[in-house]
Amino acid sequence: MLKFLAKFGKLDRRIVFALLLVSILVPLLFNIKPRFYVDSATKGIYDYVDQIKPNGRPLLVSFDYDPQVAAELDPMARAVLRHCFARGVKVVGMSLAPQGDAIGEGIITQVAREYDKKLGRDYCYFGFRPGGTIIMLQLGVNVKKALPLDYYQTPYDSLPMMKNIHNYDDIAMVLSLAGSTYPVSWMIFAGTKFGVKIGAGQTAVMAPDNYPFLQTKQFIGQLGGMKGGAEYEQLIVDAGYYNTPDVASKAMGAIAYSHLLIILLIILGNIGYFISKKIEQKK
Amino acid sequence: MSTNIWVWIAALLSLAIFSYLYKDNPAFKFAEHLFTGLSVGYFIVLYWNNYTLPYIVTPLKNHQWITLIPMAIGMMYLFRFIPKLNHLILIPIAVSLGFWNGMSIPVTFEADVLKQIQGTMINTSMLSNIWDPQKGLMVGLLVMVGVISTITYFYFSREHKGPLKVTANIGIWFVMIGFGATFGYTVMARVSLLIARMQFLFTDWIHLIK
Amino acid sequence: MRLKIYALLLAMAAALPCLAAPPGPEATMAAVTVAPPSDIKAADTPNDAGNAITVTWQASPDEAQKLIEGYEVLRSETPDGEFIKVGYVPYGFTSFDDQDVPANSQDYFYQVKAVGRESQALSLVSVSARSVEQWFNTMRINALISCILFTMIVMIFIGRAKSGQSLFIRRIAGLSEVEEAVGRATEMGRPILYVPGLSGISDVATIAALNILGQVAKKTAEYGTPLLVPNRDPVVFTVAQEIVKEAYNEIGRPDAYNHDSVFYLTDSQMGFASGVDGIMTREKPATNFFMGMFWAESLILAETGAATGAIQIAGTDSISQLPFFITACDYTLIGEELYAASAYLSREPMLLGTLKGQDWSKAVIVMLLIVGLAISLISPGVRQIILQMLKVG
Amino acid sequence: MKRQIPLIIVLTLGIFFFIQFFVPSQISTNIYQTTLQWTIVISAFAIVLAIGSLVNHHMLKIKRRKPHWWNSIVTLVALVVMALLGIFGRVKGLEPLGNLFHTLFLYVQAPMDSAMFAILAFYMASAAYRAFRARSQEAALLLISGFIVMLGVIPFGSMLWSKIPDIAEWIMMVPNMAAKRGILFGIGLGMTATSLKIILGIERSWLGGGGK
Repeated sequence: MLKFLAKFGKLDRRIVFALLLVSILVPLLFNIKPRFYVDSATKGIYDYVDQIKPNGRPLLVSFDYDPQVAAELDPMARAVLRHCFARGVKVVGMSLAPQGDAIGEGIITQVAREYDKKLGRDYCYFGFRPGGTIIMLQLGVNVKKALPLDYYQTPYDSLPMMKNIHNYDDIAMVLSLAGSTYPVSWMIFAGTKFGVKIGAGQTAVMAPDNYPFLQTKQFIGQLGGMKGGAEYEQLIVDAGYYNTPDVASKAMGAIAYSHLLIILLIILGNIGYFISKKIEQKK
Repeated sequence: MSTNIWVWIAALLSLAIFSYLYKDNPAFKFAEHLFTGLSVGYFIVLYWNNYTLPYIVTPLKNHQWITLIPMAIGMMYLFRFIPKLNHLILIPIAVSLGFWNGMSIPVTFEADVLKQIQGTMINTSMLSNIWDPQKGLMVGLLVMVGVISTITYFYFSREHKGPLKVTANIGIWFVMIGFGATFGYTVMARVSLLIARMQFLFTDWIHLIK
Repeated sequence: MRLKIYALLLAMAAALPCLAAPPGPEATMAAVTVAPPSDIKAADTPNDAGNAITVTWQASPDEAQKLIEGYEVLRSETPDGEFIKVGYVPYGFTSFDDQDVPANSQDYFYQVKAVGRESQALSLVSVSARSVEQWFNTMRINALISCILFTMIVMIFIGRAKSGQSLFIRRIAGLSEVEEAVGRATEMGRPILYVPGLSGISDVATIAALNILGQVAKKTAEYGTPLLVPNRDPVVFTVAQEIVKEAYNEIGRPDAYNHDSVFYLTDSQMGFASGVDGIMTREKPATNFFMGMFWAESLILAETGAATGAIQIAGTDSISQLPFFITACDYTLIGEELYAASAYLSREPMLLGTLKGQDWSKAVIVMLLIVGLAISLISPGVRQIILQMLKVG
Repeated sequence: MKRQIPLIIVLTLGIFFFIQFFVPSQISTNIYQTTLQWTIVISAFAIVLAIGSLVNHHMLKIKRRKPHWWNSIVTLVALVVMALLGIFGRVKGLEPLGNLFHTLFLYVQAPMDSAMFAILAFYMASAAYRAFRARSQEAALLLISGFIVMLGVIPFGSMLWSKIPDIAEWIMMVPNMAAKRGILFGIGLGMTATSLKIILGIERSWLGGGGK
């Protein structure tokens, strides 16, 4: 018996891999959804977006992420855009990540269609702008310089909603969605330098880094990973801005069970470890 | 089953990558090399469209000859191939080093040091509600202890013994708690990505998930 | 200023419900003409390149009755000349930055028009204002002072180091193992893998990583151990190649330097990870160094390395990735330790001097925190003063 | 001399752009903007070296018939094809090439990218299983906080005990944040010092030879 338990101390990594796969596939295939609760960082963004004046200063959404993290960030992007469009808040979209270019276009047009919003009047999309921090800084000096042409090669001046938008003072908030440190750069180069409100949408891995900045209010809020997305979906559904929960909420089932598995593995691992230590001591 | 050949290619390549989890194998080797090649090709295109064209070709077309200066500096990279002038490669390097280091000093100092000192200071609202688990005075003090002890861990120019040893250890405890939390919090992110791949394989490729 | 506006914004948010309320007595009042905003002030916008004038005013008294929709800001070159509209702000705001005025050129006069539902009301003309470019951003005075202080502290200790004063540095786990790690690789006849992070040269962490690479390369040159340095950033790649080559020259083994040992892999993060995975499983390096800036790929690299049984020494200032290096690597340099590494390895007095300077600055910070704590417990007033001192633009 | 010029450049540029941060005036902002653009132009040339090194690296493998040399052919072919498709795909009349470029990206490169990233989930599990052992005081703390947070993000946590999510968030917000802030201070100072050392020419390993 003890010897058997001791084995759990040293499972082959491949077995661990296999178990994880099962723990994810089963809930996905049988579609199990749990309930979850909203944390304050998510609420921070939601509440701020919820008080932006309709048809007032636009929200700048920067799709600073690559396909590999799209799974986590797409849902939150959709949720926030739905929130804005449902409330009649204008949106300016752009991307600092080369591969974010197409991602942003896909999402923003899809959601805009849901609420039949007009390009150029209710929202704009400028696509990928090379230079990262360079662009963040230019936006503070001259938005038109930083975004001369939109994604569809329309010149800045022929976009009705962009007139009277000169710099960060004319933007309600910058929401940077990224799997990297882009939001922090936004915070430093746009927030610290020009004093615009910054919101972060981060992969769950990056999110914890930003707690210091959340507490100092350098970020007004943050959406962390699939959970953040799911929470925002829940919020807009509860508020009646959107009808049904989306992909993020679905994925939470698989997430729950895989976590459970890892927790069990850790427990078993420690049991095994201590038993084998005892056995050695006997010898 | 999908009838789109491209979906099949995507699926098989994904599996080739996953196969590495079992062990290194020809399929993975192929995928890996294909991946490297394609991604470099892709980035050549990106650099071409987003750097070379707008920042070099267009200005020159518009007779903005000033662009020749950075070009000349950039060219010096290519002296790598001329042994006699090899050392000139240090000049473009020096330019980027000088620029980035210069501008990073005040910005870093402001964001990583000053702002953080402000954030660590006890604020008056804390005095009103002492035991609040989020922003009470006690929490403020705890954060203060954590921050200070962590800082002492990074004290290099003195042997960690005596009181310094104690504080440094407390610091490490905070650090470990922090890291554990981050790790635990991150599992979700990674699993989410795997879920997305599974959704692709079992929705777009083999239609199993509705 | 901005704070004030924000406060007003919040006030508006709070006021929104009454907006929604059914038309009460106000509705009838709406017929009467609204009162204009009062006390119009125009002045150069501070701390800018001098192409803006800030106009401020006292809100029209009718705003309270929700009769005002917003304010039009008008500009003229003469007090009695023709005023043209230069901007509009919704009610709740009492200031506007006129962004398109030439710097240091001429005086302008402003009027603010309160726009009501049915009527409008024009204010008196402001005193003249001229936009001037500033040569110092007063919001940043604190940053400047603290940077200078820090530089001075560092300089003092560099000076001391120059004068030959010996400086102690505590043992840093991971760096003290570099020597033996290289030795081990040599005995096993296996190469050493050094990844200088995935970020560009603009990242100070990368620069630190390159400094360490210089030291490691010298050791591999001495032992004649093959070195593999895959790169993701083109500029970093060229620098890394220089550093390694020079290190071999300095040790006097230019013959041992293999031009192909420092190479560019790909710019794609995951492409890079898969490539390095391949190298680790096929070349079987005895020691892996992961130094500099890393993102998600950190655990991919570290776990593969752990599976191949290599000794792994990591170091990064990316707080989000440290946990993974800690769990999967034998030694991990945490944050500042990465920046201390090149001093630690080279033992160059001047580098050690800067390290001493950093330590003293840390001491200052700790002092500041403790004093700040003590004071804010005694009197919040003084605390405000301290926060002012720390205020940043 | 060979070393002096770069050092002077670093010193002057470094000091200039340090000061620039504090000077909002017209010309200072203009100079700033131009230099930003220049750095882009300059780095564009390093890319030539990088690509050169990559091609050379694989050419050698093929020439010397190193093990798995045929894979190098795959890399080179993929590189050339992708680059040509992308660049000529923009030319009028050659749009089909452009479309193929996008298809290759979407169905060949992107999937491998995401798959590679998804592998992380498995590594998280194995790493947690291997490293989360109460071997020492520190390891135990790592284990416990990780454990609680993992419980906190999933509903089972609150089923077990309604307080767990709050505790998890508290760990993230209080001790975790304290530690990160402490580390941040160190990083801030370390970065600034490193930048200083480079600007003042104390740290010269980038010049090679550690400045000697």
